[in-house]
This record gives sequence, structure tokens and C-alpha cells, in this order.
Amino acid sequence: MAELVDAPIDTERLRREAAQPACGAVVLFLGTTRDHHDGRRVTGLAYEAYRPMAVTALAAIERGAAERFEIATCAIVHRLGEVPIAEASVAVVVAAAHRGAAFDACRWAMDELKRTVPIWKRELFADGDAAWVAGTPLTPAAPAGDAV
Amino acid sequence: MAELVDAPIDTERLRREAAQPACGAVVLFLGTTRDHHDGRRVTGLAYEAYRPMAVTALAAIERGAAERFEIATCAIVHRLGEVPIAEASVAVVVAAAHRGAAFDACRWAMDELKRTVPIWKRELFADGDAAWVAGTPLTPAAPAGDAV
Amino acid sequence: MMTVTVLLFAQARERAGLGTILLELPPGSRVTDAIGAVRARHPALEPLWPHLAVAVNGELTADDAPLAHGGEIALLPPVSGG
Amino acid sequence: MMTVTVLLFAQARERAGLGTILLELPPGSRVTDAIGAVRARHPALEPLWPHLAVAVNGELTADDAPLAHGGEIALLPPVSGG
Repeated sequence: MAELVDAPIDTERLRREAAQPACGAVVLFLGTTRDHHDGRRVTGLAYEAYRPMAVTALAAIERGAAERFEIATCAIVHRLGEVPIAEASVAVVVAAAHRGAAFDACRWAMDELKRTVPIWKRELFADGDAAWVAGTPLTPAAPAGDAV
Repeated sequence: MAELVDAPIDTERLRREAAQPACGAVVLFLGTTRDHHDGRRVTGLAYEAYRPMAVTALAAIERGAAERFEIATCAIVHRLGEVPIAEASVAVVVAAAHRGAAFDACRWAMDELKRTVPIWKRELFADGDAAWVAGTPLTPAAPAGDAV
Repeated sequence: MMTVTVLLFAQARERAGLGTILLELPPGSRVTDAIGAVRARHPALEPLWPHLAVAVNGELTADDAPLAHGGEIALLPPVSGG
Repeated sequence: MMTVTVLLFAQARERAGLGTILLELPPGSRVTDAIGAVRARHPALEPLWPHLAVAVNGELTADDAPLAHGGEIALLPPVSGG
């Protein structure tokens, strides 16, 4: 279900697809574009990705969430290109029998996303300036023998 | 914004109203009707409330969330009457500059809701039986002098 | 005499077989007087009393508060919203 | 000779002024050989190298892996998705 899109994220579809008869909790996280950063006025964010690897990394997070937490599903969609103020650049939706696991998994998925997915964002400032946001270095995963 | 409704919750409206230029994170929690409980097949839940007191209690949670966490808004909607499988009985949406506070506040609001709001749910079983769900006793709040 | 409305919810409503009880009480009556009157009329509620919270005019109270004409008492079983 | 594609992203793409570099390398070349060739052509990338991760055919690698004809190397600055 991991997806990269070039248009506004359809959060209503995500929510609808996540709802399941066996689940009592759905947690939806949206990362949205803020109008300020370090005191400067921001007019938008622009995202780029190494697409095939980013989709693979997002799918790995979805699977990892389902392995680590008592959840039914985790689905992640990231938008690329320019994302205007207050629109969502990323959506993570988790469905679970109980809410604790849903919150934990959603939060974990976002932490992982910021650490392991080859996507980059540039802030577009009101004065016409733009700057890449300081990021997190990618590191190769531990050898397969260490995996869960 | 605290609201009791007698029809499906409009989560898309909630999400739209929560999105704010100053916020980078929106967390939406939905409590949905599960098709099972303690091994019995459930066909729906039926909710009732002491309406005026429930609205007041929900509004107090919204305010409490904004006081305790670094968030911009918290809005809670609870549905009453019969809620079919996979539909939402409750929605909590929180918007914040950063995601940690949004997750914390949303989770706290749900914990409070289950503890302090005069709403009751009855499980409707596949065999035609129905039972009130074991709940949490309401306790009068600490004296005003202890409040934040 | 003064009139006080008692609202019953969930299991309390079901056991009593009704959601609203109108009480006529002597002036100066307090919460315990109202509860005494409800107990006398609705013995089916007996097993629930240890678990019921009481609100007067929409506010939870642990005290034996005085009542006023037109007041509203609510009998609230353990809650299970969400 | 074999052909290897090098993809550059974000700051790396911007500094080099292009997103794709085609390299012709002798058979038996490894990741360090490809990186050496890119460094020689694009000195503007110098300040970035300590911060770049390298993927070969979509997999991060810390080793000096051997390359094959048609392979794809990606130069990945610190990530900032979300």
C-alpha cells in the first residue's frame, strides 16, 4: 500500500480503507506544511525522492509496524513536489484492535520514515529564498541475521 | 467544538477544520465498532449519554489538552445511538506544531474521555443478546484550588 | 413541597424501567433524601447503588448537597464512552 | 568498458547541476572507482561527500561493492521526508 503521489493526499480514502470489522481503533497522522521555520515565513515545501527506493523503504516500514505492534494494517502515503501551507505531505494510517498499539505503531512509523526513506524537502521562503532542510544520514541496515 | 451527533461522524470535515497554517502535525483518532468482544460476535454498539453533562465534559477535555500539551487545537465528536461495525463512535483530532505533542494530547484525550464523560455503551450480540459494557466509575473532580 | 427531577441512565434506566422520576420533597431536602425516595420506589436498583455516581444540576457531587425546587439529579453508572 | 548510471538527489543534484551521470568504467570497477570518477568531474560536490550515503541498485551499501554493466548508483544526502 506504500505510495508516492504527486497530488493532494486523499486522506478520506485512506481512512475508509483502514476501517476494518476486527478493529476498534484507527489512528491517522498527517504531516502538514507549516508557515514558519526558525522565525522565517515559509510559503511551501518541495519534496523529491529516489522513487523506487523510497517506495521500498515505506513498504518496509509498513511491514515493520505490523511485526512490532499488535495492529491489523499500516499504510503510508508521501506526497512529492510542491506542498502548499496546511496541506499534507505525508499520511500514516494504522488500524488495530486497541488504541495503544495504534498510537505506538503510527508514531514509530513516522520516526522510521524520517530516518530511513530517501525523500528530501526544501523550504520555500516568503523572500524568494529556498533551502534544503537539514536531514538524517541514511545508514545501511544491520545484517539480515539481526532482523526480527 | 465538543459535539454529540446522532449520525455518522464527518471525519473529513474534522480533518479539514483542524489543518492550520501554523501546524505541522495533525493526529486523528477514531474509535470504531469491533465485530467481536471476549470471543462473542458483536453486530453493533449502542451509545447513550447524559447529553448536557457529556458535552461539558468533552469541552473540558479539549481545554485540558490545550493546557497540558503544546498543541493548537483539540476537537472531540462522539456519536450516540447505534453504531454499526467499522463505523466511528468517537473522533479526536489534534493539531500541533510538532507531532510528539499531537500524539500525546490525542492519547490523553481518549484516556480522559473513557474516564470522565457520562456516555454508556451497550454491545449488541449476534445471538440477539445485549449487554452494557463494564465501565469506569465517575468521581467528582478535585477541588478547584488544585486545578492547573 | 418542591419538585426534583431524577434522571436515570444505562443500567439504572433499564433496571428501574424508566429514565425520569419526578419527586415531590419537603423544603430543605438534600440529595440523600431524594435517593432515599428513589430507593423506596425502585428496589430493582439496589445492586447498582454502590456503583452509581450522582450529579446535581450537571455537576458531580460527593456531598449531601441541599436541593432546590426544579433541580435535576442524575444517577450515573460507571461510564464506557469511546 | 561497462556503463554505470549515477543518480544525484537534493543538494547533490543541485551542486553538480544535474541529476544523472553516465560513467564508462573498466570491467571489474567497484563503487570507489565510480565515486572517484564523479569526484574528478564534479569538484562542487566536495563538501557533501562526508554526508552522502551510497546505494547500489536501490540498496544502501557501506562496502566497496563490485559494479556490473547497467548498474545504478545513487548518491543520497541526509534525508528529510515527512
